Amino acid sequence: MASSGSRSNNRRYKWALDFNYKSKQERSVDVPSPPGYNPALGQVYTETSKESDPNHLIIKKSWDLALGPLKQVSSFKMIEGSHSASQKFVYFLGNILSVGLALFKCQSMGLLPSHTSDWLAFVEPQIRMEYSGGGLLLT
Amino acid sequence: MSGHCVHVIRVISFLLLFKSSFCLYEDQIGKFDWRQRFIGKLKFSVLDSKSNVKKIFVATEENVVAALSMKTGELTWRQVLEKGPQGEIKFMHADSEVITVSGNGPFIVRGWNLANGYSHFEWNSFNDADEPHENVLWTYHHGKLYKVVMLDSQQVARIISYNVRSGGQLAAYTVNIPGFSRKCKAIGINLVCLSNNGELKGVTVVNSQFFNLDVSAETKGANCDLLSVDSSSDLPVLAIGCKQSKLLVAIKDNTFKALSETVPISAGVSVTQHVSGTHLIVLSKQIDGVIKVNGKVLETDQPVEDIQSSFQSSSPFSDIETSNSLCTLRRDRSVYCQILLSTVDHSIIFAQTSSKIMWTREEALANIISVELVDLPVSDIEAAIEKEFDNKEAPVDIGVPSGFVGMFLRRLTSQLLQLKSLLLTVVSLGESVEKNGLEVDLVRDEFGLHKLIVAVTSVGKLYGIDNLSGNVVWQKYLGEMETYKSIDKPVVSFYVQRTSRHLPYPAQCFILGKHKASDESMVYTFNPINGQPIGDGLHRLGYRAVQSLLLHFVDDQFLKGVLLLDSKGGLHVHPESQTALVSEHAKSIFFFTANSESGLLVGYTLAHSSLEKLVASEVWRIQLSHKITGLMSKSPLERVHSQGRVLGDRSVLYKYINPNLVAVMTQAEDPIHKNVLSIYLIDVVSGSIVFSIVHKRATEPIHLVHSENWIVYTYFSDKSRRTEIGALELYEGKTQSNTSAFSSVASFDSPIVERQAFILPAGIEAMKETITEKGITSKHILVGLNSGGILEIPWMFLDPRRPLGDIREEGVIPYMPELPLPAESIINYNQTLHRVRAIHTAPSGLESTCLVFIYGLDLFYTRVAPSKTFDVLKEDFDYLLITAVLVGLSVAAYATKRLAQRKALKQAWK
Amino acid sequence: MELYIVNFSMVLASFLSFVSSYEINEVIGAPDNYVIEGKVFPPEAVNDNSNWQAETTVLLKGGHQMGFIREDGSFVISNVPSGSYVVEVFNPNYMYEPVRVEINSKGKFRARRVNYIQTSQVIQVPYPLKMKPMSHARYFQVREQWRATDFLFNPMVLMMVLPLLLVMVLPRLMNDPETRKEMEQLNNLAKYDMPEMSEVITTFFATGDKQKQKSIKSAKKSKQGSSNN
Amino acid sequence: MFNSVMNREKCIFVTLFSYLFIIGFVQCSESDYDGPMSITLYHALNLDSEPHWESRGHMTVQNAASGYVTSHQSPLDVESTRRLKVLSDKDSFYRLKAVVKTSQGREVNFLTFVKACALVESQLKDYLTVSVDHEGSVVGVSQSTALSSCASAATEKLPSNFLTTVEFKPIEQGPVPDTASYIQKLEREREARERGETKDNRSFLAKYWMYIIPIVLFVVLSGASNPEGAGPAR
Repeated sequence: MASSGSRSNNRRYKWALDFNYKSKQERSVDVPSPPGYNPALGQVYTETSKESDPNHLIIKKSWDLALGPLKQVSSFKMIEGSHSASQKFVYFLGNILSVGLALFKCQSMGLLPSHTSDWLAFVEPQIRMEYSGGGLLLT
Repeated sequence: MSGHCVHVIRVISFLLLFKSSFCLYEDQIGKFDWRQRFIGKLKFSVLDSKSNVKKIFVATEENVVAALSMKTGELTWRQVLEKGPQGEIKFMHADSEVITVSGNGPFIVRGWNLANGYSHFEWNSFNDADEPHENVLWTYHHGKLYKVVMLDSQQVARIISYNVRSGGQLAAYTVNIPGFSRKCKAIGINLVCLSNNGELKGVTVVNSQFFNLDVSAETKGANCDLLSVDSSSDLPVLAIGCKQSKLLVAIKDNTFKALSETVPISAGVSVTQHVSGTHLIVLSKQIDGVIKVNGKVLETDQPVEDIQSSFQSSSPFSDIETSNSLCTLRRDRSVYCQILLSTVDHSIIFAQTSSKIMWTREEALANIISVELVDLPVSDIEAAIEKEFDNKEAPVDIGVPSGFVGMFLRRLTSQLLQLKSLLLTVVSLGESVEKNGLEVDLVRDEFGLHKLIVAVTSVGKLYGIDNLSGNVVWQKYLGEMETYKSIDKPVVSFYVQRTSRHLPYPAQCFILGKHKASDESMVYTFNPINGQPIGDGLHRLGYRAVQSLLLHFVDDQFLKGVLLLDSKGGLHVHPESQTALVSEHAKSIFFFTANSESGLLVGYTLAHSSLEKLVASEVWRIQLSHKITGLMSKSPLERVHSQGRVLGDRSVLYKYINPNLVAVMTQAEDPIHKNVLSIYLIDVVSGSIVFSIVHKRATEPIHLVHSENWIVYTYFSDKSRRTEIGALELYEGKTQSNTSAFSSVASFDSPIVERQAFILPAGIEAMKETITEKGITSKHILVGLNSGGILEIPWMFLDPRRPLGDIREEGVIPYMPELPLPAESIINYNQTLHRVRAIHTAPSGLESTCLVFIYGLDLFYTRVAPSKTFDVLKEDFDYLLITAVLVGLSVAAYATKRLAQRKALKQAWK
Repeated sequence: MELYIVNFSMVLASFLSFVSSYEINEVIGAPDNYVIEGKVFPPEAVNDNSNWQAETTVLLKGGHQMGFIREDGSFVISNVPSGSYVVEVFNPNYMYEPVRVEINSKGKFRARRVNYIQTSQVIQVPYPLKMKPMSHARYFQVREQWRATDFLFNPMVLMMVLPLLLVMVLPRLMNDPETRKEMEQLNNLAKYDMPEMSEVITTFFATGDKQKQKSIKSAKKSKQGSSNN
Repeated sequence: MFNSVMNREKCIFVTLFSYLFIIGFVQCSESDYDGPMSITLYHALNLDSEPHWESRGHMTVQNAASGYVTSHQSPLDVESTRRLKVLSDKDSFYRLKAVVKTSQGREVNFLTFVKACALVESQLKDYLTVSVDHEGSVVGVSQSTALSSCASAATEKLPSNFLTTVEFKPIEQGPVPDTASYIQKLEREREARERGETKDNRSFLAKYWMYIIPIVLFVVLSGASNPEGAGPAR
């Protein structure tokens, strides 16, 4: 988690650099660091400094929102401890319940294609096996 | 009273339903529709010289009395008399008013106003019990109408004179004409008879003076007939027509005077007054499609050079049957004549000598018997594109190299052409008004709404009519061919063998008729776009075909063959080259014939055919016990989109859609039940009677429509004295026995049949269902009413499942026995159509739209959209408004953006 | 053989020149033949030069027999044997109500209104027939005109206008101090709820030893308690 | 009398075993034709276009009115069975001719057919549908088999006897506009409305309480919750 976070930070840093016009830091990457200078520390620093930047916050918040449903899936894995089994079960049950409720509601509203009539439009016409013709005698 | 109220409310709600299904706005008059009015084949005509607005008074074979404008040939007024023998016009005379005698049995004498066709008087003349109805002659002289009844048994003619206006009988006497044959004519004031030994006898009806003439030897014994020529002038002339020629005889001062010259039988002869008591005889004949007119003075035999002229038009003329002329002397003492000609192909031609043809009327169109709407070929540009994708066609243009470069070049050229035409249309938008006068190119439009109506008439003349304008594009008279008869109606087999969608092959149509002179059948294969023959053109078959069938598959030239069953049971395919191909499909082809008189239906299979010879072997036989009066199979073009019907509980009731199902009607005159109408639904492949139903005391008119899984029929109920509509609907059940294929041979359980009957408060002349390309659009039924309107009834109204109680199913309206007749549903609004014979419906390229062509005495073309035009924007769509709204919204969005920016800035400064 | 009298006065009335020769004629008719007489009244709005007489036809038995209109609107249908018939008048532009005419074997006429549903119902109308136009035939739909009220009360427009009002009007209301207070209260309420939710979650996690259902109950209780405060 | 016949959907169901005289009771009670009527059956087992008719059996409708049918069908001999199998293998038609002889002595021929393979498949179990018109004369005889499919071509053994069910299908009575019940319905509706008009004189509240109560509740609750909710905020 942490490593991935730093990587993303790194990316974010580079990305943010372009827009925030922090040209000094940019140059400092190209120029060899003075002895005793740890670039990683500087990164951490810049990150914390950027936390206060409203633009950055907005983007982060948006990402959180966007990742919300995905996180929910992974949260299932995060259930730990002595009661994990029952917790997982309840979590599962809750989800099933909500899906079931949604289905029940849809069914009661007649939104589910559960009748033959719902598939009628897809019924292909029967293929004609014999052809016929003729009529009244022409005199 | 409040019951009535409910009724009214219901009716209103139905009207609303109707309204939603059909709508025509007043400004749409004539936009999609046109009407043409006809009168039929000429029988009597009088050229009126007295009134200031010159007219021609005519009476026709279609029982129509009318006045035509001499200038344009258009109808000034028209009165359509009773249908059939009831209204058959026996005599017409016009001077101060038009007098007609019509009917057969009691004769109806009617007087009509010359100027506007109002009725002046009407009275009846009854025959005595001993008088036959058929051999009655009429003539008019000085306010008196003479009725001459030929009493065959007594060898006398009974002459009764009436006051023409009141019908009061003035005198009655008999004259003895011993030895006369039935060949008699009343000409002027004379009754003239031709005896079998070639003797001409005449008697003046006014004073019974006799006179006779022994006509020349050549007419003696030969099969000659007495033809009246012209009795409008004071010099009545008659002709004795023999095989090839006719001898003209004038009656002057109670004597016959044979003219020296005989004229060809096909020449039109008319006599008019000339200067100083002489008479002009005008002869007109057709030679190589050109009408030649010449005349001479009857008394002196001196030819009149002035009136010698010849007329021709784009299509050749046929032989002349009758002619009527009116000659006048100009100030410079030259003579000119106006001639009204009627030809064997039922055209009426009006011409002026030494001038030109003033107008022609195609009266054969009053007797259309079969119609097809044919797709037009694509335009040159689109043809070029199609060529591009057609690999077989690649090496047509030698100049363009084939392969990658060639393809590219071809694409470029076709797209350039498209661009050019687009530019042209953009440019011509402004000046389209000028272009209207010119003929529109016959090319397919993008919605498939522009088609060609190919009509076959009872006289054997074919027409190609542009469906948008109603103009006759081409015409072709098949003189040698005559129509077949089936249940006393003229019929031909008319098929489209190839549509115009198969470039480079032209579209091809097929007509099966009879040869006039022999017993053989004749076939005419032609290009429906221009009427020109394809292949053999008009040719005799060498056998008499009794039934035909258009095959369902095409050969390598995209041509559908036609199977012909001859009178000896032999089977042929046209073209004959398809024999091997047909035998490949033989197992799936079934064929049936029905004998209307005996009620025998016979089914045949082709299964025993070999590659060389097609054999029809009998496999089933049904013997109905009464005369078959109608037989209706489904339209081969029909497609059914929905295979079932959703019920109230959301389950499906599957339709019983049997393409081989044929509805057969029989009518019996039962002594107890009177006029029993039976309808049999017969599977013509397996020969089983799927369902049958009987109605007692049901009489004509009977009409039937058969489509999808339902049958709608109408009859007049003698018991309740009203027109009733029966509706049958067939269902397979809640499950389909075979979901993928339908086979009639595989046995099945009888379908479930729903039935219901309704009352239509009107008489019915014709009935037809609408048809669309994919069958998604709901079906409507077009009903030709005797009021002259065409009523559009949604099928929903005739649904047999309409419940009497509560509504349980979707889209089902509660049952009401009487169907409403709202004026909004009359698709021809006030364009009254007389004697509607049939309604032809055809799908257009748009799923929503069905093209409708109604024929009878009048022609009417329109299009209907049963479920409204859901696939195109309404023609009153407001492009301006939507553009304005869009522009406005974008401007508003931009402006508010600026405003918001400014506000944000202000906020930041605070 | 039966004799009957046809009065042709109507015919002759239109021909003044022939009034002098006015006569009542005896027509020898086949037995059981009658003449139905009547008059069609023109629509009131008709102008003199319209040709309504020529356009109007009278049909008997659905066109089996016909009557034609004279200039004054009168008509006769001759050769009618005894029986029951529907007389219909058709004009392309006007609707006429049909009438049922019954002639008994003695030649008595009775005219009544047509009712196809209750065929035995008799509502008599005068004979000789007087056919008056019911209404002008409305074959066409009226095109919808654009009207401001229609536009404004269009649900779509309403749906657009209402939010607009809310957006535009609500901020103005906010300027009012009292309403602002109220709004703040509401906001606070919402804010109060927020920690409630988190509290539930914390209690849920904190009370590890307790049974979940209990913890939920307690969370509910605490929630209720907080709201009761 | 006639109507009762027509209203019956299926008239006669008699199962006939060949070589046995079985007299079945027939539901159909009345019909217009009386007196015995005989149906003689011939079948063609040849492959050619022209059928070669061989006798299959005959049945006598003693009196269709009373509904007794007697039948006699000869069993298929070995040769016939073989030929039928050939027909079946060639996917050809088994053709049947029914000669109906009425009590007046009038003879009418009817032809019908089934796929030979379907007949083999259904072990010679077939149905004969006799269609009858309103006067009681036979208009059509059509044969169908118990199984319509020809899925498995190879059938080991065929029974030698036909198992035939005869079904009489009378013509049905056409519908008539249902004016009587419509008028009744109108009458009922009118009465119902008249009653309804007098009855529905309840007060406004009595009629619409179900709409009013929720609204009132909502208003009360939202009004009450506000000060309470605001309390802790201060």
